[in-house]
Amino acid sequence: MKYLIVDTSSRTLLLSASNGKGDVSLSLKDLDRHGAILAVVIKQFLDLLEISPADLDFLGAGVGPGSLTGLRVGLSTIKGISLPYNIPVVPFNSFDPLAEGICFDDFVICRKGREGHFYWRTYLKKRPGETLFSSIVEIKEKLDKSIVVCSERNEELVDFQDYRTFLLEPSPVLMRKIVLEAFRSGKILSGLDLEPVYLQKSVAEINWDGRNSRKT
Amino acid sequence: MKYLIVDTSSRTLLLSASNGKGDVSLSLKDLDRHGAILAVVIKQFLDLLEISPADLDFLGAGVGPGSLTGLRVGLSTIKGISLPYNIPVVPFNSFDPLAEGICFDDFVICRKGREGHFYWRTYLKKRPGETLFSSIVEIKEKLDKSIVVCSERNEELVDFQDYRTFLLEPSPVLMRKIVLEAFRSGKILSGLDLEPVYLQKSVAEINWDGRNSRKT
Amino acid sequence: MERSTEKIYELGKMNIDQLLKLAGEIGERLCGGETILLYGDLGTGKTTFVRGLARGLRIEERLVRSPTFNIINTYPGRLILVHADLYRLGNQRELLDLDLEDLGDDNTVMAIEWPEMYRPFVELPCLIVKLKHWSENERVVSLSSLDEKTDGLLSFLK
Amino acid sequence: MERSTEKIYELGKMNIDQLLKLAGEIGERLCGGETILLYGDLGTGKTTFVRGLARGLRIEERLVRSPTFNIINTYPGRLILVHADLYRLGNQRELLDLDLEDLGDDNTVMAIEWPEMYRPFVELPCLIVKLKHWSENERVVSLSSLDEKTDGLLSFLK
Amino acid sequence: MKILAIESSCDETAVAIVEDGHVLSSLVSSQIDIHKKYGGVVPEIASRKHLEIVDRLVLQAMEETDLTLEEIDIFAATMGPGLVGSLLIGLSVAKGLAISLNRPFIGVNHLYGHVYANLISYPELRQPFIVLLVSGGHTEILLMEEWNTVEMVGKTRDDAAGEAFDKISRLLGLGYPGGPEIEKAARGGSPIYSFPRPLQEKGNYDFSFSGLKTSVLYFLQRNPGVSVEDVAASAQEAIVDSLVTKTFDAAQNLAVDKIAFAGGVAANFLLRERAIEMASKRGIRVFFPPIDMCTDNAAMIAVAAYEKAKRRLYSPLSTNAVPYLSLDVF
Amino acid sequence: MKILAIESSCDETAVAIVEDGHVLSSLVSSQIDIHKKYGGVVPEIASRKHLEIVDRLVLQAMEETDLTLEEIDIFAATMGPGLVGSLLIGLSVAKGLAISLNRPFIGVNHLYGHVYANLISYPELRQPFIVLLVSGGHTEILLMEEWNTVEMVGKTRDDAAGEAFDKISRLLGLGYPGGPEIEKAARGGSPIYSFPRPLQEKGNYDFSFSGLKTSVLYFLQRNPGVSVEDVAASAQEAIVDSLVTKTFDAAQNLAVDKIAFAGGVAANFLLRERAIEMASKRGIRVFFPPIDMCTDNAAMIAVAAYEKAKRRLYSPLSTNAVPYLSLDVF
Ligand SMILES: Nc1ncnc2c1ncn2[C@@H]1O[C@H](COP(=O)(O)OP(=O)(O)OP(=O)(O)O)[C@@H](O)[C@H]1O
Ligand SMILES: Nc1ncnc2c1ncn2[C@@H]1O[C@H](COP(=O)(O)OP(=O)(O)OP(=O)(O)O)[C@@H](O)[C@H]1O
Ligand SMILES: Nc1ncnc2c1ncn2[C@@H]1O[C@H](COP(=O)(O)OP(=O)(O)O)[C@@H](O)[C@H]1O
Ligand SMILES: Nc1ncnc2c1ncn2[C@@H]1O[C@H](COP(=O)(O)OP(=O)(O)O)[C@@H](O)[C@H]1O
Ligand SMILES: [Mg+2]
Ligand SMILES: [Mg+2]
Ligand SMILES: [Zn+2]
Ligand SMILES: [Zn+2]
Repeated sequence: MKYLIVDTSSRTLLLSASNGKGDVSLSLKDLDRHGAILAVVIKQFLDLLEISPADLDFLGAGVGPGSLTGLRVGLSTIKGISLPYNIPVVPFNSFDPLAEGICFDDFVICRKGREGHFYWRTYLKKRPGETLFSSIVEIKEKLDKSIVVCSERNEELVDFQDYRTFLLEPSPVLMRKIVLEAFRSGKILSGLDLEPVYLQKSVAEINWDGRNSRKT
Repeated sequence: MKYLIVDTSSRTLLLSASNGKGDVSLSLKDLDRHGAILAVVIKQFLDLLEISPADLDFLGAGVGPGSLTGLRVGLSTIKGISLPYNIPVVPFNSFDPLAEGICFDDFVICRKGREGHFYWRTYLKKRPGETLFSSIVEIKEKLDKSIVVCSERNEELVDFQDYRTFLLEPSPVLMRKIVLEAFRSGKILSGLDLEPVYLQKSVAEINWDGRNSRKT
Repeated sequence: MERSTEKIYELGKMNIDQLLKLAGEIGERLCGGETILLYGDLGTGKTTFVRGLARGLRIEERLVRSPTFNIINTYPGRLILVHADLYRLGNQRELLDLDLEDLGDDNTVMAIEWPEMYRPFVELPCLIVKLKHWSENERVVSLSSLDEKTDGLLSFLK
Repeated sequence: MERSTEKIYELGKMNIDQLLKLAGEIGERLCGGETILLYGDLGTGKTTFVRGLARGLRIEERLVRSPTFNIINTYPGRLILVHADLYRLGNQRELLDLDLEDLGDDNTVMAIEWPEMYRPFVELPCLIVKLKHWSENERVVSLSSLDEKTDGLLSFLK
Repeated sequence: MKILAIESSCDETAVAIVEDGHVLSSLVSSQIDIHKKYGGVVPEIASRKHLEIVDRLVLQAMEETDLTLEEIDIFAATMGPGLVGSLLIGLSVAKGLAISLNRPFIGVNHLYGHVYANLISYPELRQPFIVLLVSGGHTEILLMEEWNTVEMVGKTRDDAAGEAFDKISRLLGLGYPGGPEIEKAARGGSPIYSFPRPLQEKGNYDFSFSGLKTSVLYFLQRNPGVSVEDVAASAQEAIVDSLVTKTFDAAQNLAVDKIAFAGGVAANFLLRERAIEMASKRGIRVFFPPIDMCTDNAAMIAVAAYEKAKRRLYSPLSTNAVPYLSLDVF
Repeated sequence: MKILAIESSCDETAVAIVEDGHVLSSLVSSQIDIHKKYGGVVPEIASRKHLEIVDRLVLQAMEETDLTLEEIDIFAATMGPGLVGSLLIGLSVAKGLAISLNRPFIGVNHLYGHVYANLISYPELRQPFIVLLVSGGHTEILLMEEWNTVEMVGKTRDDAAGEAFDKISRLLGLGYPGGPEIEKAARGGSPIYSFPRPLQEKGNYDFSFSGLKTSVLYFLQRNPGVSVEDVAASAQEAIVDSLVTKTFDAAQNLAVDKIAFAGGVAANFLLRERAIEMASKRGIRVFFPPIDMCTDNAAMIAVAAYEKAKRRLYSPLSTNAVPYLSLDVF
């Protein structure tokens, strides 16, 4: 099975690829330049693994939630690679690989969005709930104190000091695992239909409208 | 802290590097050409992280046990990088990063050497024993049935079906962790003194002598 | 942002020369690391004020242009003046992408037009300039220093 | 290696022409995928035997040279003949590095001099050639087929 | 040589295929309708629309030209200036295509794209020539002596000409983008008011449009019932007059006999009219890109990329979006 | 241009620094003593020793030349043919140095190294010339017409000349490597026995040495008490006679008036003597590398690398060890 999977939803770029024999698992943390780096590492590893893109069985792409700019770089690069050969794409929620590495029964994954706001998703008995975007106050109202709060960054856990917390390590290996499972169960779509999880949407518009009325 | 760490002792090449801000964790599994690949990925990631080798605070190198050819590629590349600026090297037993990922109390890590032989090391209450090279028969004589046998490859665990077994995933993140600890406690040496764990030594010589007497 | 000692100076109506002189005096006193937020409607003179700052910083005045389209202009001088205009930014994500904080250091002064969105991220020392239309050639000006350092800049007003 | 049906053919003394003819006959019957292990002391004619195989495989005979130094020579013909000499190899690690198995497929025949070290890795179909010195121009030859396929190669001997 | 280029620096997603400088297809999927209701570009919404549409637009260009992506030799995209979130989409898709098909990638400076748009209609146009680059972010008189370098002869000291159109349009309660809105309104009015044309000293080729903006504001305050059409016509007159006079003066002074226009404002009809008039008076040749090549489009990006491609100047895959890319870098 | 080269293809670890073709330092740390007791090269032990010594040897070369590694412009290493485990050590150290100092890396074909060893003593030597390459693995008459290509004129059909020396030395109960051992023994004896010199037809430039090996074996069996020295002298005579006759015939036939010798066997004194005799007889110039540049060394690798470096032909960092590298690839 030949594939290429990326997740660019956070400050840790994850990449996994295989040529059917060997594979690569890469995580690039805090390099801050997905736009400059992603295409470079994709090309490097396709070359290193001697994969010709036409032979790819599928592509995988994390669709967020997370940094919209990061996601757009990832998704538009994957769209470009997919287009010439119509390579199917497996989209996945970027929290799922993180959840895969957690062994608590009930937990919530949080990832910082705009100031004071988080993307979050609860996993009860390992079953994921809805992915949401809320202010920290709102989240705390809804979260039982018994739940374990998981995040990739210590700075973000600070906001949840009144909970049990757990620091996640994003893993390209777990990402591959969940994408392979999704591919096997046929969860694919055309690159044309790939889009990020838009949760800030309403916020952006409210935000704009607010400013707009202020200006005129 | 700027560093570059590699382990080439197995069929999974591990690399970890940091420029003090961001970092990379790479595992390349079954690409089978450490000799062709290692220098390429080192160069790629030093460039990507914009690390100038002269600025490296230290290098890290897995010294085995494992494939001698693989180790030689890794160690001689590290020697070459270290030499011009006398960059200190942190050597580490290639089993230690593997052990770091295991949560059993008592376990043994096994890695295949020549036909029918394994490198192995027991960890009782997480404390490592001596690293050895023995035939599988010999190993089984010495191992209590209560111990968990851990290895990176399923094919190798097959030889230990009468034990509880555990499949390891070599992790560049755990490798970095143990090397950072070692560096902080001052476990460094000069690149000139870097050498692999030689356990097959006697076997090689016995082997040769046997063939030699057969020929003449 | 910790508001330690906000002090407000209502300066009343000013013509363009007074405004430029005021900005120039402040520009001369800047010592690096300060942020200046410029509030005011279209054409109230935010960019003009920045031109005055530039004068005080010994920056060639002709370099100062409206950053509305570019979002950020940077001018070298006695200190580096980073001139931003967040008018066209739609959301915070875009703002964060600019890495404004990364552009600032001890040798840099930041002047930001349409700074509403940036407010939560601003660090001290920080000076706020508010401009209001009064007549074709006059604007009502108020300054607020949010800390002792920027208040020091305004000592000449007392 | 599973030894299904080892059959041994003691062919006694042979001169070089007979040896080359024998090897040539076998070479003609090879159909790809076979391994031939050549045992025998210095100068017993292992490389010479391979030259005979080459003839049967329609390989230009002049290509066949001692691989003692190179360790592996490869000759193209009706099938590809991979000619190895493990004389200089010190240990199994070095042997494994050669990836001999990777070189072999259905269009390939492997002929290996000094194959002692390779024995544990050899796969069927496999033919063993043993050569012993007898006189300057004669060698004692024995063949063993380890399986039905290579035994078929030797049908002309019966 | 076939080049497929993507332009997504601001509010239009555009894709074009150009063969050896000849446009085979140029598609622009304008997002202006979406932005209109906000009175400006909303970057967040812009990027989102770019991402939704860009690959479908590529497919449409392929269909239109009856080519397959495998027949494309080079993939290009605008790398700046522009909004990061928008630029990144075109850049990333182009890089992805380049990787997938193992072709070179070329990043293009949007401003050089505007300049080279002139080559589409006038492939014979050769350096040296003067360029008046007038767009939302730029108002510059440039001397282009080499294929990849321009020297600045004059520029705006504050607001760009397009910015002036946009801001005045806003003051007049007209829509976005301001240029076409004001042009349309002006047709129904007369330039009976005289707004300032600053920096008129001889030998000064700089512009200033911020005074115009406030002039209009206070004029409107003082004359509440005034005809929007007349004010629009007068403001347009002021802008165009400044642009044309200074550009021709500069050309004459530098003894250059060709002037090419570039950028969104070059679509302005009054500007063209006045330039052509002046050209025949002063014995200077003027070049205008086709109207649809003045505002943002991808054909101009492809044509500019072709200039680089001919010289094998490919860009690394590490090429990033540069929001405030200057004229120093082609 | 200063090149540091590492050679570790077989049993010697060698490091040299060469400036513009001029040898500044050439160190060889022979492992032969270790291998002697095994009667051949033990690859496992060879690689181990290479790894232990290679970087210290680099430091020694730096000390000897009073240079720092930062003053080296290019790092080179033998990439094949040879033993993988040994080759990889020199290659990897050279690549590591190149990475560390951000310099180009060049991989060199060991055999071209032997050929170019002649340029060390004769920088004026220009193509075309004939090369007799005689080493443990090679016995070839080559026509070198271009700097980076050779055409094969003749070659051994079975064992290489060096292999013949080694195997006969073994039959005689002498040590390893066989060449010098036989040469030494031969000095105490006379070539009174005539061993076969096959393929003597005119126009045939191929060699065969496997018959010699068995001839000696059976001769020893038939004559148990015979003088080892006499047999050694006779075998050497047979080998050298074949080599010299055929090489000169080939040169004459191809109308080339220069013959360069290369490879370990070119150190053989009898070969040199006979070649010089024949050269003056036939009006052909002969070139021999210095004795210590005949057997494996790194100076010849650096000199060969210099030929590539002059043409900026650097090697990628992905250059791997190629155990059976042919003459097709410089
Ligand atoms: N007293 C005054 N103070 C400031 N500007 C004045 C004054 N009187 C007249 N002006 C004019 O008003 C204009 C102010 O424009 P400027 O571009 O500086 O405003 P701005 O606040 O930056 O606008 P925008 O919202 O478009 O960025 C200039 O042309 C300036 O000459
Ligand atoms: N009956 C024979 N069979 C094989 N070889 C013979 C015979 N009679 C004479 N010879 C000669 O013996 C020599 C055998 O050498 P060859 O190189 O083939 O042996 P080898 O077993 O490959 O030796 P090595 O151990 O050096 O690889 C050849 O020169 C060949 O001509
Ligand atoms: N017909 C026109 N007359 C005057 N200005 C125009 C006209 N059409 C577009 N513009 C202006 O050009 C600017 C857009 O220029 P363009 O070159 O398309 O974009 P950018 O500046 O984003 O590169 C806007 O400010 C717009 O108002
Ligand atoms: N003086 C000599 N006379 C004849 N042969 C020699 C002499 N010295 C070395 N040799 C032979 O040369 C071969 C080594 O050649 P060399 O070129 O050093 O190595 P390689 O073949 O490994 O490249 C050995 O076979 C050795 O016996
Ligand atoms: Mg302004
Ligand atoms: Mg042989
Ligand atoms: Zn434009
Ligand atoms: Zn050699």
